[in-house]
Amino acid sequence: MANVSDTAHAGHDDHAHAHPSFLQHHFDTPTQQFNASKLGMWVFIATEILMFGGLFCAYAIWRGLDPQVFDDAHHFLNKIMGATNTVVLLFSSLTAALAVRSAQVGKRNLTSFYLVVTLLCAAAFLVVKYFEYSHKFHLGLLPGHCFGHPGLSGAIENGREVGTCLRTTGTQTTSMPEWVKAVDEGGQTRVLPPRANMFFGLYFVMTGLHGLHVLVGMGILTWVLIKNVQGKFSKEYFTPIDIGALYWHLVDLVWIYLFPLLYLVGKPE
Amino acid sequence: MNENAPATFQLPEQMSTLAPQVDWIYYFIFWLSVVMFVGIVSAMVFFAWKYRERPGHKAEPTGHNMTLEIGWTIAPVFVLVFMFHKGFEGYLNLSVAPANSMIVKVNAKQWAWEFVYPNGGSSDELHVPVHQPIKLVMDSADVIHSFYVPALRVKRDVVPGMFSMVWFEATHVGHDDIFCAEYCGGRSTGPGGTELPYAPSDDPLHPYIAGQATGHWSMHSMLYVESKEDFDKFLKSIGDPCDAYVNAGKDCPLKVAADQGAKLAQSKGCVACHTTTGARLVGPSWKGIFGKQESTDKGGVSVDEAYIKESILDPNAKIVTGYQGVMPTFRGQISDAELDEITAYIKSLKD
Amino acid sequence: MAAVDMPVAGGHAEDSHGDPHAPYLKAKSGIGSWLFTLDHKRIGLMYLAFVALAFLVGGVFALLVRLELFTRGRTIMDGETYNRFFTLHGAAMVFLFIIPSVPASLGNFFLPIMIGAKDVAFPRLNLLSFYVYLLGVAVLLFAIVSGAVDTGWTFYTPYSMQTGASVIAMTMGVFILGFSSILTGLNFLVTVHTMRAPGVTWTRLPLFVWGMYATALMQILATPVLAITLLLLSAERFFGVGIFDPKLGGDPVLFQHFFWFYSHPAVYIMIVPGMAVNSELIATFTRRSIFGYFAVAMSSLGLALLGFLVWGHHLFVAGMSEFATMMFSALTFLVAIPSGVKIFNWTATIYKGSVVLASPMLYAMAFIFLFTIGGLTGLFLGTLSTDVHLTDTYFVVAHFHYVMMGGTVIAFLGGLLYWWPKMTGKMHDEKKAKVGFWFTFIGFNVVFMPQFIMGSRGMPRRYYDYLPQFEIFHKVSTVGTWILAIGLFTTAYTLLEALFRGQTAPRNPWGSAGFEWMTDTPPCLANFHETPVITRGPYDYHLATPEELDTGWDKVKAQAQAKKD
Amino acid sequence: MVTEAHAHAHDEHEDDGAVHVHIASTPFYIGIFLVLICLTVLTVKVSYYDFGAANIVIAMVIATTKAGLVAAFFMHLRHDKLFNTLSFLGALLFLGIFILLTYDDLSKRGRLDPAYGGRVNVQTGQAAPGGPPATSATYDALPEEAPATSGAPRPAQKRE
Repeated sequence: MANVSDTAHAGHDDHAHAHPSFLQHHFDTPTQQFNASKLGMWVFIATEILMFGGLFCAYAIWRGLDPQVFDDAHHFLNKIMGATNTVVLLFSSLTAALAVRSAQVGKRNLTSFYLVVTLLCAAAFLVVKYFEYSHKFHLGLLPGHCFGHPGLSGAIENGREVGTCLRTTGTQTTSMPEWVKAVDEGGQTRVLPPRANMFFGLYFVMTGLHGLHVLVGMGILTWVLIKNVQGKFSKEYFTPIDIGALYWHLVDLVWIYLFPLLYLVGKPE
Repeated sequence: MNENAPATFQLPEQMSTLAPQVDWIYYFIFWLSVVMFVGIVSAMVFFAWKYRERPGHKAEPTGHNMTLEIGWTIAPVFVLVFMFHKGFEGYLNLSVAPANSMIVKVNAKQWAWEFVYPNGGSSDELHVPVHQPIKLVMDSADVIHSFYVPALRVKRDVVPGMFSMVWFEATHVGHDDIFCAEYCGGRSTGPGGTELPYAPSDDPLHPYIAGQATGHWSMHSMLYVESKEDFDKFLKSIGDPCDAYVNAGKDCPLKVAADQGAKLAQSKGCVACHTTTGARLVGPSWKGIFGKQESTDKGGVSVDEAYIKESILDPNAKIVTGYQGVMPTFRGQISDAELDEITAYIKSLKD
Repeated sequence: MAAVDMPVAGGHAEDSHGDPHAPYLKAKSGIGSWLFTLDHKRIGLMYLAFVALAFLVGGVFALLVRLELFTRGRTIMDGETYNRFFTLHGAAMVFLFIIPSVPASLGNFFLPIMIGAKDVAFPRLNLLSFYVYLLGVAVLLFAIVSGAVDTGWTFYTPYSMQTGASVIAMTMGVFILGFSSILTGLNFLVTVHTMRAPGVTWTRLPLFVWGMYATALMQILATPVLAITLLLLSAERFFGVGIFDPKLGGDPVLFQHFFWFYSHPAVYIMIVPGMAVNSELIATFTRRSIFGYFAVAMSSLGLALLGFLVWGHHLFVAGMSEFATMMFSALTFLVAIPSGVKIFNWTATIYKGSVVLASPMLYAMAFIFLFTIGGLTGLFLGTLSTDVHLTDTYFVVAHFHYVMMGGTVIAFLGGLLYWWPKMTGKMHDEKKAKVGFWFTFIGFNVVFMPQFIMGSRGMPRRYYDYLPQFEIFHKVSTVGTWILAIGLFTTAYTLLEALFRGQTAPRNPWGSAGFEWMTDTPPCLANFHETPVITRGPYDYHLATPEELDTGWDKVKAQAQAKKD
Repeated sequence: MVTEAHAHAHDEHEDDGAVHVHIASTPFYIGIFLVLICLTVLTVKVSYYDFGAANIVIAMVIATTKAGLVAAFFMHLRHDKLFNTLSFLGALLFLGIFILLTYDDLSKRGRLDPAYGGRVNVQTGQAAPGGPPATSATYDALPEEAPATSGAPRPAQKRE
């Protein structure tokens, strides 16, 4: 941020080339700054991979130990909705990449356009996700000991409380998950054993954390969009757009794996 | 060969067949460490003194010595492989219980141990006969505990939701402490939030007093290794609930007998081949079998008390069609009372 | 994430920054110049202050815990309080003190200087990391105030799902601290890759930088798994997801896998920086290059890599399958090799050196002494059949304190004394420093040596009370903590006295050839007045010019003499 | 050593200091996108056929191809610094270690002795205490109640 070269420290820092305004004080050249930012982002992506990795590990273990339950439970996820969301995210990834390209060639308005499209796709993704979630809630296909409950509202059925499965203190007893009978996405009535709570636990945690990343990604892209509209970026300096897009592609990458693992893999009818 | 040593400065007394093996590798590593440590530290101190800074003395620029460097990288590998090998050998011995082990069921909960013996009796202290492999099948009802007896050199976590196993063979009569080695919480307040009193006792066998604050540290019990006779006496004392009725000249109620029979079916290993769920294993399931008509290789038979007892004592007399005669005889390994109890158990599975 | 390199375009932050050629402590003044500073040196100092505070807090808990164990039965607190106190001792020491200690304070201060950079690659992330750390501290304090946690610092399920609700606050605090650690690691990794001054090749990197680099790799790769583990634990408490809850079909041992996949590398995140400091100390005070520079550098990376392959050795008796147990034991032994290489190389460096027994060198030799014990006792724990007997006893407690405290803390103290003049411009009193050292060294051994013995005799750890046969060992150990405390307070006093009343330090008081000593004392805001061009290695005493190695003490003495006259 | 002219500093940087990156054409990006869509359609289509154990392998191969395309072109790894690719692949390597070694434990418990590590007593079908009840551990023991009921699904059938 401190721009040493265009201040009057005679004898120092009067570099052979101009010190552009976007160059931070501690970097020597824009290349160095660009490389540092890119590397930083990639290292950050590595941390994200390992963070999601914990969930993939849990998935691998419970699926490996209990494939039958996963086979049965995955019929309750809508392949069409999942595929739609995949296409939406892929398309947003394309527009994000094109936004970077437009910035690289210095077309500011085009960059803004692509960023807006990316954000719209992200919103569409979340809307689809909302419908999927609410359907699961309705069927009682919830994680852990909430599995089999009609929701989180504290509903009374046959004089017995069946909702409010949330707990905030350890001393509250957990009710055991129960068998769930519901119509799956293929229109077939299925009975799921209490063990299927693991599948839905993983489903909600994995897609939930991914959804959180979508939200964060939207925030970052919005910020980048605002800066772009303000004209902070140029052909020479487009690092934030590049970094923002990288983050967005990461969100896409995770979904590329979540989609088949949760929606597709299993015995078809 | 198992010359078991008394306690040394570093290690407690050896009470199991595994202990000498563990201690051998312990002392191997110990003396190796002493040699390494003394070597490194004395070299360091000697060099620091010999090459201390003084007028006229100058540091020599560091050279290279590839042989030395590769040497001290490779040489430890051989020692490490040896250590790993010995350690793994001991661990495998600990992991595979001999086939003739006596099974004792261990139930851990906050903050007490329960030991259930083959005769169905249970106690809060572990009594075992000497020179007899004991296999502990352990589970926990709440949090993770860990079964630890220093003199046996065994320790194994007891995890809720799964079984864990440890076995040992005690080499001589004696006793030692059973500790919980995995942190499992504690409670210092009683009802109403009042602080519970706390003071340990001086009785080495019962160092913690009931009714006081309790927790991980007080999840203490004792292991008593006894002669075969003493152990049998102990077993009898905690044994069969039917005995009380029989001794009083009364019939054992079916419920009590059946419960005892269920324990016996477990401890005698019947359940390895016969399920009580209706599923088919090596032998027919006991569920609903009582009173049924079965066809056997000797013709039709009604499953009644006589047939059950016959099948236990002489399994190949009449084999139910579709099964093979692979069951060993239990003649001599089962008392009449136990026969009655198992029969009562099978009877109780009718519905 | 958005903060990764987001310069305020066109911003002329010259005035908010100060004169790059003024000493960094004087370049700008006022409270704002600290709170909003982007200078890695000031951030390092602020980290140092809080890390030292955390050490004090963790140390007080340790003293109380040991005091409780002085007698059988109740000494000063009840069992529940004891459980909370040892948890807080562990959590404060591990998450608040050791993990950030060397990297965030000394690393922050010296890593950029040692590679000739003006700052770390992302100064704002660096400041963010500090504030995230403070936020984590605040959340942890909230957890303590709202009822404290009695799970042990390991948060094992299912106990952590049943005990008091402040577990959630505690895990959130640790989760936040993890982010701080990740940001520091990310910053260092990128800095080492992209910010090296001309001539600072990979083979000329100071070993301290190599150590920080290896640490950064581990922070980046391991900490995210802790984050997801703690998130899952919180989700477990709110929604009962069931992955770790046996009641819902989950597996408590799986939690241990998750936890130790982070926490084992975390142990190396703690010790590798200690080794990194030690290499610097040994080189400076023997006046020669580290024997086998390449091997020492690679052994740091080797430890970083192996650290990810051995986490299962915490689970040998936890109910893990025999196959996994065998594999983890075999992999664990591999760790002995890079650790041994370091010890051998340091010892070989002293051979034919010119050994100056200044206080930092005493710490360096104590490090070798104590870490060798810590490392060798690790062999007992890596060997399966002895581990079964020794794990979860005081033997383990002693082992990891010999590594963590005898290793990292001793190196940290040595490093502080060594670099104090460079950081503050003030020289400490060597005599007091040495007194502090001997109390620390002796006290430490008195505390932990008896713990080895009572551990191998079967005293389980985390016990509020114990059987009579262990009483003598506990008594000695507790007395040791008092000696240790005297040593640590003396050292702290020495440093603070230097800060406020110390003699002005010359540029290179120890006569080191290290790059960080080539600039001003204390360094100017931009670290160097001109971008340095490095033409030799950091330990090439035979290539360094007499001016570079000149301690400057003659001049200081002459001035003092002149003043007197 | 530190006093040499700083002009040398910039000799280390090979360029004029400006950022030069590889810029792919818009049609190229669209082409990659179309390939990704084709692969998505493919993975959905094959999910309707049962290949047994190969199901997951096929799905993962397709997913990895997609991820590879996104990383290489959308994320510019193809033309980026090698170390960025390494950090990406390195993360995957360590994730692989994590999953593999953990899975190795959980899948092999009780192989030496069924009494060690099992959740359910192999002999009795009794579930280990502290865990879920045995009924949920044995999948075949479906509730007696006939599952096929028509009409709208009642959320969460309660069983007494």
